[in-house]
Amino acid sequence: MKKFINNPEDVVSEALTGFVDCYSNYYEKHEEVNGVLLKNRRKDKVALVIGGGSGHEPMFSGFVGKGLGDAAACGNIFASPDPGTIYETAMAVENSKGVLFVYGNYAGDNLNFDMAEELLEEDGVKSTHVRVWDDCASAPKDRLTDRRGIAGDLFVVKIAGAACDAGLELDEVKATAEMARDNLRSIGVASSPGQIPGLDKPTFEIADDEMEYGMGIHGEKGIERTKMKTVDEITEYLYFNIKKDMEINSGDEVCVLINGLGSTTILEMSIAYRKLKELLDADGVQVHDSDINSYCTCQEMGGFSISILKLNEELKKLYDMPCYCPYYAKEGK
Amino acid sequence: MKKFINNPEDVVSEALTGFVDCYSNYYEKHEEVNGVLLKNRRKDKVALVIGGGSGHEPMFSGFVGKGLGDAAACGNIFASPDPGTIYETAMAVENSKGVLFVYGNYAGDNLNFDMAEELLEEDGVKSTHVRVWDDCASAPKDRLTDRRGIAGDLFVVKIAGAACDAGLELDEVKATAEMARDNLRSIGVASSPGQIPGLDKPTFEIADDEMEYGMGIHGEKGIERTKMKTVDEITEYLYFNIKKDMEINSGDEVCVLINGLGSTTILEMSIAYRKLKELLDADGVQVHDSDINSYCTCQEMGGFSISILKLNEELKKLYDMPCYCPYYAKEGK
Amino acid sequence: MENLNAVQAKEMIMYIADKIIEAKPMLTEVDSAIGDGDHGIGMAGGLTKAKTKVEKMESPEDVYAVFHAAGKAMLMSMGGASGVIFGSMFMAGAKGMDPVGEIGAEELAQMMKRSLEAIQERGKAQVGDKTMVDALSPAVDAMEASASEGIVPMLTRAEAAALAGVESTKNFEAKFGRAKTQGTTIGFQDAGATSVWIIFKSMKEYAETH
Amino acid sequence: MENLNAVQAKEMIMYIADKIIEAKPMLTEVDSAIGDGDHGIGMAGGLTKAKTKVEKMESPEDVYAVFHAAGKAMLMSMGGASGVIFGSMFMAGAKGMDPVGEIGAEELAQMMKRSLEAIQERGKAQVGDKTMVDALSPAVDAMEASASEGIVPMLTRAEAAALAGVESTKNFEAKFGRAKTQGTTIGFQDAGATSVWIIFKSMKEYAETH
Ligand SMILES: Nc1ncnc2c1ncn2[C@@H]1O[C@H](COP(=O)(O)OP(=O)(O)O)[C@@H](O)[C@H]1O
Ligand SMILES: Nc1ncnc2c1ncn2[C@@H]1O[C@H](COP(=O)(O)OP(=O)(O)O)[C@@H](O)[C@H]1O
Ligand SMILES: [Mg+2]
Ligand SMILES: [Mg+2]
Ligand SMILES: [Mg+2]
Ligand SMILES: [Mg+2]
Repeated sequence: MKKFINNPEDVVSEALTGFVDCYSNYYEKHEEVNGVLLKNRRKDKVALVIGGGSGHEPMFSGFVGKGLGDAAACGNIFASPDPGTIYETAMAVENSKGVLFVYGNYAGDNLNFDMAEELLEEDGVKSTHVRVWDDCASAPKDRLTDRRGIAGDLFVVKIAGAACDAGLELDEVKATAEMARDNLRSIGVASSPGQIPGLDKPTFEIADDEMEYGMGIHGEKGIERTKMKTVDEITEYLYFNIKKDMEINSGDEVCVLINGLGSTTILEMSIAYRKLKELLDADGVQVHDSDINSYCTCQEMGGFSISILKLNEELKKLYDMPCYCPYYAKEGK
Repeated sequence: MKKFINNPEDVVSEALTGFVDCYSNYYEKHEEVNGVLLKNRRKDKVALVIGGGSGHEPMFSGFVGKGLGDAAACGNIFASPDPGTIYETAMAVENSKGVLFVYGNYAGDNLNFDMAEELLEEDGVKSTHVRVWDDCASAPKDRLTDRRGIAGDLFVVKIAGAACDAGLELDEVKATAEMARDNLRSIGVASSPGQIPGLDKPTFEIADDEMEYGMGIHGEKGIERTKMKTVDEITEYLYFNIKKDMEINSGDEVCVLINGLGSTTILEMSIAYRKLKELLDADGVQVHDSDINSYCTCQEMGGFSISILKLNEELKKLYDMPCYCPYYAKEGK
Repeated sequence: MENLNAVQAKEMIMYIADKIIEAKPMLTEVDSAIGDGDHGIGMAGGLTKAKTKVEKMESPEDVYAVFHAAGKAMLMSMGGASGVIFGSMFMAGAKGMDPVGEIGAEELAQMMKRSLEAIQERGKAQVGDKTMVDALSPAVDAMEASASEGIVPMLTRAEAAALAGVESTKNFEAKFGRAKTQGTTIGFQDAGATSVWIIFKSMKEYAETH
Repeated sequence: MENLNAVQAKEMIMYIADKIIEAKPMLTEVDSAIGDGDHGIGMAGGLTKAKTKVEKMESPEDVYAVFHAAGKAMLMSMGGASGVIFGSMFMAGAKGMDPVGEIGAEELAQMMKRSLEAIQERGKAQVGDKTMVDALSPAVDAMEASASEGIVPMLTRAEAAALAGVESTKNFEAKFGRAKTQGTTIGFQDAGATSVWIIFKSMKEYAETH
């Protein structure tokens, strides 16, 4: 795999510099650590700090924005940021109303964010966290907290960001973000691997005519490897698995994200959406809003995931609040 | 190459259906042809109709929106839409203030859009066009009109959309869009091919350690094939070629787009941006706004292009007007 | 056949359509070698539309209207460069003509000549640019030169000229078409020229048997 | 060596750092076989920071402060799970202790025991989960059992126990770590456990010669 890089060891720091340069109208880089900070942020609210390993762009740094994250703490490729990075990033944006961390539920992230929270506590800064575990293929339902966070992160960031903007207190923002997390399921399919810059092995191996359901965004083993199917069959299977995990009833309103893992095209994902919409229609489920995009990638991995967020009154109100960043903008309703 | 499709022949129509379903808050499909129409569009202005072959998503259908295109006429993959599709799409959105077509300068598109203009003329509907030929690698400077349109299309659509929104007359909108086109240059580099759904050959072949400067977005031959270089070297070469073609002086203000061709990551393109910014800084050129995204793709082709739009007072004013569509939103200044 | 009447024109179009649809795999192969491989699909699709269109004309009374309808159906459905080019091949020469119940060899030749002119006007291709013009242009020349001999002899010569034109494309480097290959195109025949030859061959075959 | 004073603690950390940096390619290879291959880079990076940090402590007077500073430097720079885990190995047991100029074998053993507890509290790994705990836990047991014999014999036993722990990881299936491989991990040793062994080996070597 050819990569457009200089020295593999400099990838993350050079990319962050370039990213923040490019969006200097919106962002600035933390002077000491790999943190992306929103420039003109509101100062009278709970600070929302997101983050995790790099390599999934635009997740997480690309979801810093108005009504979204106030800052993102960025680790090396596929590795959690260290507690120092998280701590400094949070300190740079906190406004004495506390800090909510939203991140994907991975062992490394949990350890490092927990440690950062302890450091903040020592400084008298209130903080708490919501771990996203939307990938319902990554562990059985009775081991929810073993599940991984994937593209559904975005919905939790959106809702948490809106809750912060609405002026809610830290515990309320946390409760709301958890409500979003608990009403959310994702599952994906992979057809080809991504590659970490500087490593010569792809994240996994797969035959030319095969695909794998439920694979994680770092190449973690999925639930079933099979011959390549039609996108209609795949979509049906993915939707079926989400429904098996979360009750979706006629009359429910949902938000939907079809997320590309890197090299899968909007053209292909649009065909998947077409089928998903047919299935949702048949179930009497109403789509409130939806997106087709590559928001949470695994380098140039092939494949996509479906995320479904079930709305209630409160979530809907927050979802409908406007937000803006260069990669994700909602006008509000 | 594995594709997430059903029947290859149905790709474009199924994808368009899904795309419009997904963004049904914004779009509707033309009842008869492959046209994407903006739902709540202003009725008191020149209609901006964009289009071309499919397979470059989100270009063109994804740039229908407020302050952008009123509609997009979509062809088959990498093939111009037919005159009927263009004509019907234009008729669906025109408001008796005339129609401006903006599209990439390719033989097939030119033939079909011209034909559609003749049909509109027969019906008494005024129309004209701006062909985008931003790819300065595709022909020498003395054969400007032989050059191809690539990612720079977006800037012309942005400016033309703003000019329409500003209430300009058809000939003024055309002149403004041409001004944008003439102040715009792009050039790209490719490292791996894309693949058309249903075909078993990739769009081109390239060795594992090679890249090609100036390759077109359908795999058209570029200007130089070489061993893989560092992204800093590549960026320098690309910028150098743009400067060779268009005067860029100290004090100039520009807008920049680093456009991914499909599978190249935001991480990699951010590193390229970092270098480009250094070069622009060294030349005393000021970046007014910039983006890193995959706006004009060639299926899962690897590589990226740099587009530079040189601003003047008028272009800047129009660029700074707000626009919104699910793939490209600017808040306005 | 001495003259071509409107009903025969309709049948001739339908016959051409069947032959192009039959040749779809072959045209795909030819376009795949140096182009993007979609020419067979495009032509077969366009002529299917043309056939459906003229089939609906129950008892047509204007020869030109039949050709025009067929060409327009192609033009309005095919897309790509070839949609306009091959649509024009049937449509452009028939456009704006006064209705007539039948035409002779001379009129048929003149119609094709006008189409060729329109195609070159729109597409800017010259003989030697490795396009369908390399087959159509000599075919039109042959028609003009032999129109006095009658429709069947004229179409026989036109077909032969088109075929020679197809052969000639092997000597040229491609200048048009969206997905140019990386290497040379010399040694390969042009897909569009091949279609032109099949069209003339079909016209001749129809004329011979009616 | 009877006791370990603050200056020696500093030198010991620097010695460990050099040995881990030396072992970087080996650790990379071990992590590549079943993990994502970044363990060598991470450990070498973290211990470089630790070394730089303690190097700056001119004449340190508190043994615990030296270990704490080293661990914190690792913790605050490495990222990933192993940053917290290996940072804690030096830091957690030293945290909150009253300053002392030197410590004996018993104190060293107790410090490592507290670190192990913190690591297991944070990381939730048990012996048999194929992590660094499989090397650290038996090493701590060995230290406790032999602390009365003095620092060098204690560290000699601890190193042996850690090495046996590394061997044991070959029998287990991995349960932690982000980039689990597709196949089985049985037959392969754990990267983190390997680092633990190198750390004890280095501690012993330093103690032997000072
Ligand atoms: N400008 C032109 N003038 C005449 N014929 C052309 C021109 N451009 C293309 N053609 C013909 O069209 C053929 C290709 O048709 P097709 O494969 O259907 O379209 P595309 O090139 O868009 O894939 C070429 O073989 C050539 O004969
Ligand atoms: N929860 C845990 N408890 C103890 N050790 C762990 C834990 N998770 C990982 N490790 C150790 O960390 C090592 C991997 O380190 P490293 O490769 O640097 O990090 P990563 O797994 O994030 O790539 C594993 O070999 C294991 O020994
Ligand atoms: Mg790792
Ligand atoms: Mg084509
Ligand atoms: Mg073709
Ligand atoms: Mg590792």
